[in-house]
Parts: sequence; C-alpha cells; structure tokens
Amino acid sequence: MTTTTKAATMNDSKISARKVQVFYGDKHAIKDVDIEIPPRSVTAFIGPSGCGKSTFLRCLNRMNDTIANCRVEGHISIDGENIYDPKVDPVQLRAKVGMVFQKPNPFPKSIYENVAYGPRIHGLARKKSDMDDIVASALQKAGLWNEVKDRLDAPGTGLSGGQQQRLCIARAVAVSPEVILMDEPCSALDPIATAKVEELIHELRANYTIVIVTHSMQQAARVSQRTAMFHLGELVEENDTDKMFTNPDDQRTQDYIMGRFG
Amino acid sequence: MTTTTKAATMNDSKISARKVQVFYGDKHAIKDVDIEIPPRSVTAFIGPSGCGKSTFLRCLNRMNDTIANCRVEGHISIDGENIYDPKVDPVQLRAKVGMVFQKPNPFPKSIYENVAYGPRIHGLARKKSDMDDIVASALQKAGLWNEVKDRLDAPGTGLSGGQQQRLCIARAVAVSPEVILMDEPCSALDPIATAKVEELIHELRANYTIVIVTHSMQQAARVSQRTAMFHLGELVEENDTDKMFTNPDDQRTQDYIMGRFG
Amino acid sequence: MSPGIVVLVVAAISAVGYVLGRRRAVSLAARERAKLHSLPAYYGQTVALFAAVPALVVLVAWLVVQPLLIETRVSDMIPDSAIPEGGARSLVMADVRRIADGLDAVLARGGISESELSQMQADVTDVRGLLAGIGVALGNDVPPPVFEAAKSYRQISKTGNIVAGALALALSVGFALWAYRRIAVDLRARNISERFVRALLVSASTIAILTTIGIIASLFFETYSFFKIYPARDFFFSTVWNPQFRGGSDLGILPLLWGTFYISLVALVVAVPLGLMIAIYLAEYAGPSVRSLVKPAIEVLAGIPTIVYGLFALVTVGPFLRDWIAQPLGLGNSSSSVLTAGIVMGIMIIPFVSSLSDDIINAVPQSLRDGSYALGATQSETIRQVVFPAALPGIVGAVLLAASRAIGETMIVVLGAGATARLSLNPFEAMTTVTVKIVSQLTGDTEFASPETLVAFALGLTLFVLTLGLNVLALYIVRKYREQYE
Amino acid sequence: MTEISAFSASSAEARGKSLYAADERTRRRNAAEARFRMMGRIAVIIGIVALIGLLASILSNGLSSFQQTYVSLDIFLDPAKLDKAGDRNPEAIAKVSTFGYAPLIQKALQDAMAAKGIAGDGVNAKTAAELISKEAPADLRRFVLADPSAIGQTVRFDLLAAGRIDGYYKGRVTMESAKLDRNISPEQLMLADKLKEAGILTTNFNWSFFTAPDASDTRPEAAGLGVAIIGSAYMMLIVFVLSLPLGVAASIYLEEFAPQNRFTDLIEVNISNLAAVPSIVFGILGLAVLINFVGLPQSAPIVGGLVLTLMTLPTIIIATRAALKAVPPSIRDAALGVGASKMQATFHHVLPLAMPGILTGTIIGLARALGETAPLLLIGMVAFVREYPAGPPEGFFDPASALPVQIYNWTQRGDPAFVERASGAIIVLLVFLLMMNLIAIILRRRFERRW
Amino acid sequence: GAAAARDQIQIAGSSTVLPYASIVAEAFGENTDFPTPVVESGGSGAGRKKLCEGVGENTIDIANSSSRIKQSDIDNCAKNGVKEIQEVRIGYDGIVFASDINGAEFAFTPADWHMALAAKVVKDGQLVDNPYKKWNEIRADLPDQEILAFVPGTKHGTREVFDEKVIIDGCKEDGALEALKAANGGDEKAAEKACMALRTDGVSVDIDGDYTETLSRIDANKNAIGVFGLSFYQNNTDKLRVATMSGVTPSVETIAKGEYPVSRPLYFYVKNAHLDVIPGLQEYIEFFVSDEMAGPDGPLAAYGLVPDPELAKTQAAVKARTPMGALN
Ligand SMILES: Nc1ncnc2c1ncn2[C@@H]1O[C@H](COP(=O)(O)OP(=O)(O)OP(=O)(O)O)[C@@H](O)[C@H]1O
Ligand SMILES: Nc1ncnc2c1ncn2[C@@H]1O[C@H](COP(=O)(O)OP(=O)(O)OP(=O)(O)O)[C@@H](O)[C@H]1O
Ligand SMILES: [Mg+2]
Ligand SMILES: [Mg+2]
Repeated sequence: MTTTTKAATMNDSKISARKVQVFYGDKHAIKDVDIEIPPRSVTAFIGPSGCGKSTFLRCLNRMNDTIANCRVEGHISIDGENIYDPKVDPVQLRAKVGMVFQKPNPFPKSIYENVAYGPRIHGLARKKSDMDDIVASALQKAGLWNEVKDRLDAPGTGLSGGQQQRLCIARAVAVSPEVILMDEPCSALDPIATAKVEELIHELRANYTIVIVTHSMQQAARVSQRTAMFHLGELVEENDTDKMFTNPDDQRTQDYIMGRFG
Repeated sequence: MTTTTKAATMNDSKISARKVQVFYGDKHAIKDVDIEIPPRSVTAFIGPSGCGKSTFLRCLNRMNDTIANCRVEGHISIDGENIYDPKVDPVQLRAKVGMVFQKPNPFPKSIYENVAYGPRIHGLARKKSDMDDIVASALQKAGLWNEVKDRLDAPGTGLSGGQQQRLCIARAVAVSPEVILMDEPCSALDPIATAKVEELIHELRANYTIVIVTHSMQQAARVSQRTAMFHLGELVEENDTDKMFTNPDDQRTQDYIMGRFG
Repeated sequence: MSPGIVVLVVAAISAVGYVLGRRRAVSLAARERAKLHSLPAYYGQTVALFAAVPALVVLVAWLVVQPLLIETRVSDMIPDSAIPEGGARSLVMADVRRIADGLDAVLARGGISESELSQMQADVTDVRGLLAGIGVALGNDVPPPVFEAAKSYRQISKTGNIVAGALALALSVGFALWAYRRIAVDLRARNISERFVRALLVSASTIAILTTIGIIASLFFETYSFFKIYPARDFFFSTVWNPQFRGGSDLGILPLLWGTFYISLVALVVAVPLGLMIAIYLAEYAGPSVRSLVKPAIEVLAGIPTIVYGLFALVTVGPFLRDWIAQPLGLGNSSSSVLTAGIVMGIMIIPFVSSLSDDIINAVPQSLRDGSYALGATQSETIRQVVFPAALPGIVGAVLLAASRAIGETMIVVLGAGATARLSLNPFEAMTTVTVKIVSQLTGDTEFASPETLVAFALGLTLFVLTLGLNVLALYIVRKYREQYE
Repeated sequence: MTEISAFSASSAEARGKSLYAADERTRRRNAAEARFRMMGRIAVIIGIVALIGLLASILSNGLSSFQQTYVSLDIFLDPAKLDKAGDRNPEAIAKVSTFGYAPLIQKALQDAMAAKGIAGDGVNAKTAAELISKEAPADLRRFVLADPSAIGQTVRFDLLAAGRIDGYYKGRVTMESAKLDRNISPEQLMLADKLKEAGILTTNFNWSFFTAPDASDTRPEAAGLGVAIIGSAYMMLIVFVLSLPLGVAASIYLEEFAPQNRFTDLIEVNISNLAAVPSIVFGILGLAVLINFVGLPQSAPIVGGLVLTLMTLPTIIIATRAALKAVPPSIRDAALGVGASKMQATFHHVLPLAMPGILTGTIIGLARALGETAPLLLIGMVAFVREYPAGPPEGFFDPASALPVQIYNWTQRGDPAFVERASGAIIVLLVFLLMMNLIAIILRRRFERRW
Repeated sequence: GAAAARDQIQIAGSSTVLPYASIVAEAFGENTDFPTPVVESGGSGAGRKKLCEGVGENTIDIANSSSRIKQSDIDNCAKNGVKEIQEVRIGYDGIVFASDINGAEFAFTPADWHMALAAKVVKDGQLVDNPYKKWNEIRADLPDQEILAFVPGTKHGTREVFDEKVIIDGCKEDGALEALKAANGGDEKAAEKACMALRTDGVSVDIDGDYTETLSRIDANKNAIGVFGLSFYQNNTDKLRVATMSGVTPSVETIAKGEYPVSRPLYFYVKNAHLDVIPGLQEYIEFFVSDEMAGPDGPLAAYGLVPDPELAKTQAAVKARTPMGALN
C-alpha cells in the first residue's frame, strides 16, 4: 500500500529526496532518507526530540549550508531540479522555499520591518501602500495583527514568545514562497492562536506546499495529508496521515503514536 | 468557594502577590494581579499568547530587573518576605527561585558544563565525582541522559531544539531551588519527552513549589493542582485545577478552555 | 579632456545607465507580465557597473602607461648635446615637464594663443622669463631642443588624453548599451552585481598579502647585504648589543628581543586586566550615560601622542619608581626601567583592550546572562563564567592588537626604558626594544652601507618573522580552544 | 535516586533561610561580587585619572601657546632704504632683503619709546630691538612687496615680540633666569614692562598659531601649525576614505564569505601579523615601494596617507572581524530564510549590528594614524616645511608636514619656547582627533543595542 | 599628479645640521621668489643614502651631514649615476658638558671622563674594572658628587666626537691606552676599541633621543652631567651650568680659535646634476655660505654654529661648483 502511494506521487511530487545523509562533523544525523512530498498538500514530520526532523527540514532549502561542520549527501530535488546542483542559486531556492525556524528569531528591527524585509528584497511592493497591505495581511494571516497593529514600530524582539513565533510565520508568508517549511510553528501558541495558524495552513494548502514539524499528534492529524515519522535519523515510515494514525505499517510508529516510546 | 480556598492558603502560601503591575515603558503588561501560590504544589498559568504569563513569571524571581525599560509595582512576597525589598539580594532570591525560560538558552559550553554551572557556583559538589553525579541525575530527570551521555563534552548549542529545552530544565533542577518557574517547558518536546518532564514535575512537587506556564490545557490539568488564567494582563481567575476545568467561575475562562476565544 | 572630466562623464553615463536599466527592467516585467529575477535596482546596478568599471580600469591603466610612453617618445627628441655634463636625461625630462606645465598655465591665463605658442621658439622668446611671470621657476635658460620637446610633450599628452578619454567614453557607452540590451526578465542581475561586489571584497582582503610582500621585499635586500658583512650567527645568538661608530660592533639581537618581550609583557600585564575590567564595568555595570562619556574618554588615551607618555614616564613615573621602590629595595637606581616603560605603555594601550572588548561583550546575547542569573549566579559570576567565555574570541583579537601596539612602540621605550640593550631579569633596570633600535640605527649618523645601519633591516625582518610565528601559534591555539565550544 | 536526595538535603540547609539575611556562602559570593565591581570601578578610575593627569599636564604646558605677545609700532616705510631709485620698480624693491628692513623697526621702536617718554635704562637701540621677533622684518617685507605703494607712508604694524619676552609674560622667563640667560637680560625685561604699561606691548589671542607655517629655531614665537594641520587633514582624509571601506570589505570577505582554507588562514595570520609590524617598517615600505618604485614625490601627504592606511588597516580589520563574529548566527539564518542573499543578509542585518565594533576599530586606528611620526620619518614628512600645499587633490602631492611631526620636531629644539608650542600642538592634535571621532562616537551610540 | 615637476629644493639628513639649514631655508624663502626649501631630518646616514639614490626629481638635492661622507657613500653614488657632488663645510659644532644650573662647578680634562666612564681603568698601575663612584675619587679637586653621565647613543654623530676627542684622548692622557695596548699584545686598534668600551653598570647612560631628552633627564637626576651641542646649551644657559674642558670654557669664539678641543665640522653635500634643474638650488647654496648667513655676525653664528674660518674658500668653491675630489 505504501509503495503504491509513493509510486502515485512520484511523478508529480514537489520535493523528492533520495538517499539523503547528513553529518554534523562525525555525527550521522540523517541516515539514508528517501521521501516524496506532494505539491499543494501538508506533510507533517513527527518523531521524538533529537531524531533529525529540523535537520532534514533545513536540508530542503539548504539552510544547512550555514552550519560550518554540516555535510549533506544524497539528492534532493524540487520540481525535478536538484537543489544541491552547483548551478542552483541557493538564494533563489530560499525565496521559493520559505522557512519558519524552531526558535523564533525576529530581526532586531521594528515589527513592520520584520515583515516588510522579505517583500522588499523580492520587490513585491511597488508603493508604500502596497507594502502596508502586504504587512497587514501577513500579520493577519499569522493571527498577530490585532495584538500589534497599534505598535508596528515597536521592536520585534520586545514581543512575547508566542508573538515572536507568529511574527516569524508572518515574515515567512509575506514573501509567498511556493513551499513553506515550518519547524514547530505552534509550539509557543495557545490553542486559539494555534487554531488560527492551522487555519492559515489550511488556506495556504490550496496553492502552496507545506511541510510542518510538530510534536502534537493531534495537530499532525488535523492539518496534514501525509505524515513522515523519523527516529534516530532514519525515516521510519511515510504515509497518508489517516492511515498513519489508524493503522501504521511500522511498529515503532505505532509505539510512538501510542506514547509507548523511549 | 474561591475566596475560601484563597483564605485557606493565605497564611501558608509560598508566594503571594498583591496588586502587581508591570510596565514595559508605556505598555501596561500586568494589571493589578493578586495571587497566592501554595507551597509543595504545582500551579499552572494559562492564557492566550501575549497575555503576560511570562512577564508575571519573571516578576517572581526578579528576572525583570534585567529588562531595561521594565517597571514592577506592587508587592510580591515569598515565604512572607517581600522580594522587592531593597534588602533582598536578587541573587539569593534566584538561587531559591529557579527558572526555565521560554526560549531555550544553553550556554556556549559543553553539555556537562551547562548543567554543572549552577551547582558549581552554589558549591553543591565537593568532589568531581559528586559533580558527575549531580549532572547525571539532573540530565536523567530531564530525560536527556540517554541522548547525551556519550557526548557530554559536545557543545550545548549543538543540540536539537527539544534537547536544548531539556538541557535547560536539567540546568535548573541541578541547583535544587525551592521554587521552580517553568515557562512552557515542554513546548518543543514530543509526547514521550513531555511525559518524562511531567513525571519530573510530579516528583519535585513533594519538596518544591512549581509554577508552570503552559498552553496545553491537558498538561495543566495533568500536572497542576491550581491554575491561574491570565487575559490581557489581568488575572481572570485563579482556582483549583479541577474546578477550573470543570466549572470555572469566570466566563472568559470557560470560553478560553472551550477554545471559543479570540 | 582631463582625466577628471572623463571620470565625471563616465560617472554620469553610469548614473544614467542605472536609471535607464532600472526602468527597462520594470517595463519589461510589466509588458511580459513576468516576475523579475532580481529587484529592479540590481538591473540598474549591472548597467551602471558595466558602464563604469571597464572604462575606469582602462583609464587608470592608460594614465599609468601614458607617461612612460610619452617619456620615451619625447626623450628621444632631446639630443645628448642638450643634456648638461654630469646630468641625467631624467632631469632634463623634468624640465620638459615643468615647461610643458608652465606653457599650459600661460595658455590658461590667455597670455598667448595656441597658434602663437606653436610659432614660438626658445632662442627667440625668453621662455624662462615668460614662465617666471606666472610663477613657474626654471633652473636655467631653455635650450631650443628642450623647448621643442616640451611643446611636443604637451602635444602628445594632449592627444593621449583625448584618445584615452575617447576610449574610456566609448567603452563606457558600449558596455552600458550592451548591458542595457541584455536586460531580460530572467537576467540574474543580482548575482551579477553581487559577484562584482564579492570580487571587490576579495581584492580588499588581498591587500594584506600585498602589503606583506611589499614589506618583505623592502626589507629583504638590505638584510641580505647586512648578512654579507656581518655574520648571521653573531646576530642571532650573541648576547651583546654594542654598535660602534668605527665598526667592529657587536650586534646581537638577543638582548633586544628580551627587552621587547619583557617590556611588552609588563605593558600587557598592566593593560589587559585594567582594560578588561574597564570593558566589563562599562558593558555590564555602568549606566548608559556613564558609558557614553567614559568610553570615548578612555579612547582618548590611545590618541595622546606617545611623546607625552614618554615624558610622563621620564619625569614622573621613572623617578617615582626609583625613589620609592627600586632604591629602598636595593634593586638599582636607574630612573629609566622596564617597569617604567611597561606601565606607561600599558596605560596607552588600555583602550585597545577596553573599547574593543566592550563592544564584543555588549554583543553577547542577553539571553545567556538571563540563563545564568536564573540559576542564582551573581553578576560577576555570570560575567566571568558565561559572558567572558562567549566573548573570548573577540577579546583575544583585542589583546593581540594591544600586544602588537606594544611591540611597535618607540617613543615611550626610549624615554621610559632607555636605550641600553641588556639581558637582565631585574625590571628596574634600563633595557630597550627591537623597534627602538630599528628607528635609531636607521636614522643615525652612521653611513648607510655599514652593518650598524643595515642591521635595522635585519632587525625588522627578524621581528616580522618572529611575530608571524607567534601569530600562527595564536591562531592555532584559538582554533583548538574554540573547537571545544562552538 | 538516593544520591539525589542526598545532595538536595545538603543544599536544604542552605535554603529555607530568610532572603533578608544572607547566609555565609552568599555573603562570600556577594563580597566577591562587590570586589569585582569595585575592581571594575577602580580600573575605570585609574583610566580616567591617567587621562586627567595627562590632559592636565598637556593643558597646563600648552594652553599658554594660544596667547601671544605683540608689539604695536607705527613704522615709517622709508623710501630711502626700500626704494633707492624711487621708481617703485617691483624688482628693485624685491632686492632689499629682510636685513634691510630691520633698521626701520629698530627706529620705529626708538621713536615710540621717545614718544611715550620711556628711557632705555641700559638698553641700547640694538638690544631694545631684540624685544621684537626676527620674523618682524619678514612681515614688513611681505607687506611692502604686496603693496609697493605703501612705501613712504607710516603704517601701524602688530609685530611679534621675541620668544623670551613672550615667555616672560607666560611665566617661563623670570628676572632670575634672565640673569643667567645669555639671550635676554633683566634690563630688557624691565623695558618690556614699561612698554606694556605704555600699551605698546599687548597680549592677544594667537590666531597665527593655527595658520602660520613652522618657523626656524630662532623664531619660536612665529612657529605655527598651519602646514601641519593641512598635512594631517589631507592624510587623515586619505586614511579614512581608504582604510574604512577596505578594512570593512576585507573583514566581510574573511568573516562571512571566505571558505576555511589555507589561503584564508594565510590572509588571517598575515593581517594580525601586520598589526604587529613596527610603524617605521611601514615607512621603509613607503620609501621603497611608493617613492622609489612608483615614483611618488617625497614629503607628500599622498605617500603619508597611503602608508598610514596600510598601517591602520589591520586594526580596523581585526576589530571588524571580532564585531562580525559576535553577531548571533540566528540573525543570518533569519535573513537567509526569507530568501535574502548572503550579501543582502550581511549588508542589511549583520553589518549594522557589527557597526559599534567597526566604529571603535576606526576610532582607535585613526587615533593611532593621526599620532604616528615614525613611518613619516622615512618618507620625508618629518621635515621643516614652510610652503602651504595646494588645495586637494594637487595638494596631496605637495610637501607638507603633519601634527605629530611638528610636535616631534618642536620637542627637539633648543629654545624652551618650543616646549610650550609642542604642548599647544598636542592640544590641537587632540581636538583634531576628537572632532574626527565625534561622528564615529555619535554613530556608535546610535547603533548600540543588546539583542 | 605624479608627473608634475618639483619646484622646491629637497634637503635631508643630519638632525644636528637641521636647525641651521632651516634658519637658512627660512631666510631664503623670505628673501627670494623661490619657495622655501623642505628640510627633512632623519640622520646623516639616511640623508647621504637618499642623496645617492640617483639623479632625478624624486631624489633629494642636498644631504646635510654631521660627519664627512664615507667612501661607501661615494661608491654608492657613483653606482647610481650621481657623479659630481659638492662638499660644503658650513662651520663647526661645539660639544659641551653641562650639569644642572644649581649643581657644582666642574672643570674637566679628557682623562677625567675616561676614568669616570671607561669599563677598564688603570688604578695603581693595574688594569681594573672601573671602581670609581664619585668624581672626587678620580681627582680630588672635582666635586664630591656621584658619577652619572648622559652621553649620546652610538647612533649620534656627537658620540663619535665624544669617543675620539674625549675618551680616547683621555685614555692616552691617563695611560690606560698603553696598558690596554700591552694587554692586547700591542694592537693599537684593539686598544683604542677597548678604550672606548664604556662601563655598563648604569653610570654611563646612552641617550638615543636628542638634547631635550638629556635636559629632561638632568631635570630628573640633578647630579648628572650631560653632553650637549653648543647651540643647545646657548639656548638654555639659565638651566645648565657648563663645564670647562682642559681649562677652556666652550663658546663660539674659543672653538673658532681652536682652544676648546671638542668640536667637529658640519657639512652638506649637493648633487651637481640638479644645480641647473631644480629652481633656486644654486642660489640656495650660495646664500647658505654667504657672509650674511654663515659669517661670524650672521644668524647661524648667533644661534651657536661656530663659523668656518675658511668660509671665503668655500664661497668660491660653491660659485665655481667645484665637485669634491677623492676622500683623503
Ligand atoms: N521586553 C518587552 N518590551 C515591551 N513589551 C514587551 C516586552 N516583553 C513582552 N512585552 C509585551 O508584554 C505583553 C506580555 O508579554 P509576555 O511575554 O508576558 O506574554 P506571554 O503571556 O508570555 O505570551 P506567550 O504565551 O506568547 O509567551 C505582550 O503584549 C508583549 O508584547
Ligand atoms: N549544529 C549541530 N552540531 C552537532 N550536532 C547537532 C547540531 N544540530 C543538531 N545536532 C544533533 O543532530 C540530531 C538531530 O537534531 P535535530 O535538530 O534535527 O533534531 P529534531 O528532530 O529537530 O529535534 P527537536 O524535536 O528536539 O527539535 C540531534 O541529536 C542533535 O543533537
Ligand atoms: Mg528541531
Ligand atoms: Mg511567554
């Protein structure tokens, strides 16, 4: 069953990874991962802490390039193009594949500037008013607008943890990338804010490809169509979310979902 | 009913706050909060993102002192002693009231040194072997031991998000403070690691007073005896957890718990 | 067409290129309803860069080469007979240039016209008087060949300038047009301009290498001649430094190296703790107003001319140390000493440690401090055990810089520690450093080709190699140390 | 679990105590804290005291150089002496050297004394004229050459008083020292006092200190900083314009872009080594490469500026690299994550955050460059220069001196009046430095922030 | 730009000659239409080296020197195409010994200095390490004062004169030369070198700086004796007390007459090839040696330069542009 699903998505998958290995110096953090991520859908990565979810996620837009001792092997392609090809401009890649980091990292600038930065460098707004619209709508989508609309000039670093997280989400969606990678985007959010972000993900799904790392099985079940389970650097199982949570192929998945792990 | 509970804990409450107000510059972040936190129990702070939970938590061990434009008014006492009294040494206060921050902030040192740092400055270990024991047991309690026992010399900043979070928990418990303030300690943790931390909280409860900020109602319900609900800088309601989740006094609490908020 | 004007015109072309390039990118995008690869400004930048860079490179190259070419051309016009006995062609050429410049000035004044000038003849006109009238003084009267040479010098360089200007402008316009035509929606304009900026960055960092090569080259030959007349063994291993006027000097580097090391060490022992404590106090304890006053004030210490420190050492610190410490303890009665110079130099280099470290410490994220405070650490524990290690790589840089400054200082050593080379452990004795001797041997009254003067180059090169070794070591240690933590 | 309860029990005794009363260990730690803080404060105080001490000595020695004693005389520009032919031919007038003007001044002084009824009292006409600077005839000659029509008229001049007389009113020369001094006698000083009473001798602000060129050893009173200020300004302009961009560019490349390999290691080691090269070696480099090889002129600010640029670069690079290193990587990640290029991330986010460190490096580097003499020694700028360089850019190629050179020169001269001038020059240099740094200091304050 | 022609005279060299050269340069600039020459300091050696760098605009025209040019310099000049050099002797520099104005009076002989500063002296017929601590141990009529001398560092031209005219002469006078010659097996050269070896116990302090430094050091050590140039002393007669040498008080007159022994000639060297090219060069050197400047009543003498008795000869040579012959 898994294989057929895979075969079905193979041709038109947005992202496809083959035999990906990641090393941090000597540490082998990702081992031989093969995965296909279909377009216009939400894929959730789950797995115990430290299993390599963030690491793999960072491979998908080559953010690992910035870590000094990190080495990636294997083959990852987006829209059929190998993103580790020397010809590929990582900048263009990242404009196409946006990312929300696990630890919120707002720029030490105003809230407005935090969101406007991406659109500005990509030339998405002609006029000041266009930019205002982009910023407002991005903040609205991230569910932060009401809290900050009166203080757009305040520094982004002076927000609460959850607010910063939403600011980073707003910053990422403001440039409307084709693929959005979200590393635990709701970890610091209350249920209502979470719901708002999940709604956003739902909305985005129509046009974008989304990969989300989450620790909440419920969230994975709610938002994703496919789920991938990592363990100790290996991809244990990748499957339709429904199947994964009801009838996983792998015993370890079963155990993890049941909370019998570790 | 609330009032009686309050009265009952009044005398022997570990922490008591009276008319606490916090300002960030002009921004009024905490408004007139009165609360009693009983000893040897777990109190959960809940509330929507940006409502002031972290701010209030930071007041309890005067971590707000380090924020330049932050001003605290009112009266907070621990064991009946006003912690904002000029006579009080914030250092001693913080040794007594430990804290785990919302954003994990490991020191740029080895994992071992991260944990050993606190015990060392408090002189908790005579010998190297004592220190090794302290470090090991703290890491075990935080559920990180198995993952890092082979690389205690590796830098703490090279851990995954969830591992860093547990490292910070281990760091805090290693000095065994009387009160532990935890700001969303499980936000980046998978269910199993979360269970491990909750178990730790459970264990600590016997001797320590614990205040935990969480966005997960389930977690609040599982670990806490009392729950306080914040909203827009106000303390909406403070109550026994059981009561809070079954029959809250305040409509807003009810709405929040039911997810009907915002 | 003077080069200055050409540069201005090229700049103007490039500015126009920027505007047009930008506009074209925008309109293309609008017409094709496609998204531009880069921001419109980058398209403008590419056009501007193509308009400016090749033209300017050619212009600069031309300006360097042209005088050489003209020189040879014009120089051929001057017969040997026109060159005075014992003089050199280059000096006559200097006269030619001077006359040519003067003629330009005369023309500019409107005293005569271009055609009058070409008619003018040296044996008829009083060229010297003519030029003296406008303030160009000539050493002697102008012989006709020289005057003719000057006229053609003018002519050729004028033509040359015109050609160069035309070429530069042609290149500028040509490349601008080419770059303009190349603009397309999917042109990677940002990458082009960034590659260019990157090339600039790379070339900036190679300046260090070029400087080093230059230094080695300028020291090497004289050092070589030094070792031809003075045995290298004595230089490197002798413990006596005693240059003599009449030759037969002892020129052992060891006492100088020892003095350098000792004095620098004392200076660092003074400056590093003081500087670090100041940095820590300013970054962690002092309020913003205190900090904004004290930091620039301390930086003034680095700007006070060293002669002031030297006199301070000579007049105040030296006698004080002698009268209150050295003599009572029976350690000597010299008013100049290693300690005097070291202490005073230490004060001078405080800002190198304090200001740089202060910035680095200030840049350590607050969350690390919070983490430590929350464990019940005091501020000083936090600083010493968390902030300081985190800032260490930068602080090491600051300390190295201070040490470098100490090694290179002369005036304070001369006035504070004296000029006597000596190998001694007693810090109350006068000693001196390599740098001091480089200066004094180089500027002395001894003949240049003697070992006494040439030794300065050998000293310079030896010091260079030694500090290079130390720096390699420092890099190695820092790397090793850092690997544990990052 | 047993060992855990053990250690928590052992720490339990330390706990449960009042926050108001510190326990033994906390007291010790607090004492250490107080000591540490006190050490910091002491360090700052030592620094400030050293600064104040040095400044006080500079000011007390040098402030007086901003005052100058003048002698006001009505001088008859005698045609019989200045233009014997009487045809006002400029060439003939120019033939009269300064030696020919000295008698006019001597006579004017005698006339003025006679008019005010001042007796010489043992000071004859010649020694009385020694009260006036040797610069005075030159002033007079310049005036006459500029305006030959003034010949035959009586013109009022404010002439410089001789250095010893000037020193008398600044306390440097006393009646006692004059007795021993072969350059001045107590009688001359007494005469000066009388002239002062009569209003012929006045003390004014010394503008020419800032505008006049250097003067020879016999005329300390005429020596000024004009050429030196221009020379220093030219050099600093070159240093600033070249070293800041080059230094920052090199640091950005090394810190943000360069791959870790042998070549970049080589550059890195090289740069820190260049910082340790004694400044005179840069002078050797300048002489060998810039003057002898490239053929730039001697004593020119362009050479000085380039040499000082090379000397300043390592300082700026080291400071900038340290500052760049201190910017947290998460900022870079954030920028790259929204699709910024490395270049954009660096210039938009990292560089502004590193700005304080860069500016500090610039401040310190420029301070050093402004105060250096040794490298200028070999390229011919440690010199006696009286002609003003032209305006920029041609002036970059004209001979000039520099402020530290002037200080260095003056401290070596025999006449003690130069010591005062040198201190005055140091004040000017420090003011120059402060003005140069002011922008940097203000900018730095604006960029400073903790994140 | 770099191609522009130079129009001012460039002079470099000895810092002893610098003050005189700048006095002349200043007067030259004031009284002619030529720009004031640029006078660098930087040492005689470096000045002569620069002079011999070659012929051309970016080389200097004149090198000031406090000692005679050396054969190696001439060779170097010849190698670089600098064939004709004029040697111009401008006068003499007197070297005096002075102490703090409030100190004791000194009347020295060269032998006193040798006995005070030499590493090895003859005492009771034996060659011993210098035992003297006080001046009056050397000669009873010298003051009872500790010996402390600030002598010019070995880079100074002054030191050469000090060594030759004071130390070696003193060495001969007090008989140490003979003893050293005997000790060195009759080698005169080695004996002279041994004469010049000064004691290293801090009694004789080398000064690498200039006379102002020596003066400041005397300020800090009131009982010290320093070595100065005559002109420097003349500017500071209120602070310094000069010592006599062999009974003669140093002054411009006594040195000119040859009575005071410690003095040396000062020179400058002109590159003849530049004479007709650099505007004003010939005029400058003529002006320098004119009676108005370098004569006994000129400003140079007033400043402390001992005028050359043979000035007229020099003037004639300068007019005739006579290049110097071989060194004798
Ligand atoms: N340093 C600061 N400067 C200014 N305002 C601040 C600062 N820190 C927090 N705030 C504001 O104070 C309010 C309360 O912040 P706080 O961090 O306490 O929220 P919180 O309840 O912890 O939220 P979260 O669940 O998102 O962490 C927010 O509106 C926030 O924007
Ligand atoms: N920079 C680094 N250097 C060395 N090891 C690293 C680094 N970053 C992560 N690791 C290690 O690689 C493994 C995978 O880390 P990763 O961050 O991908 O985990 P994760 O699945 O995202 O965990 P979490 O849920 O806790 O965020 C972990 O064991 C971690 O310790
Ligand atoms: Mg992660
Ligand atoms: Mg919070």
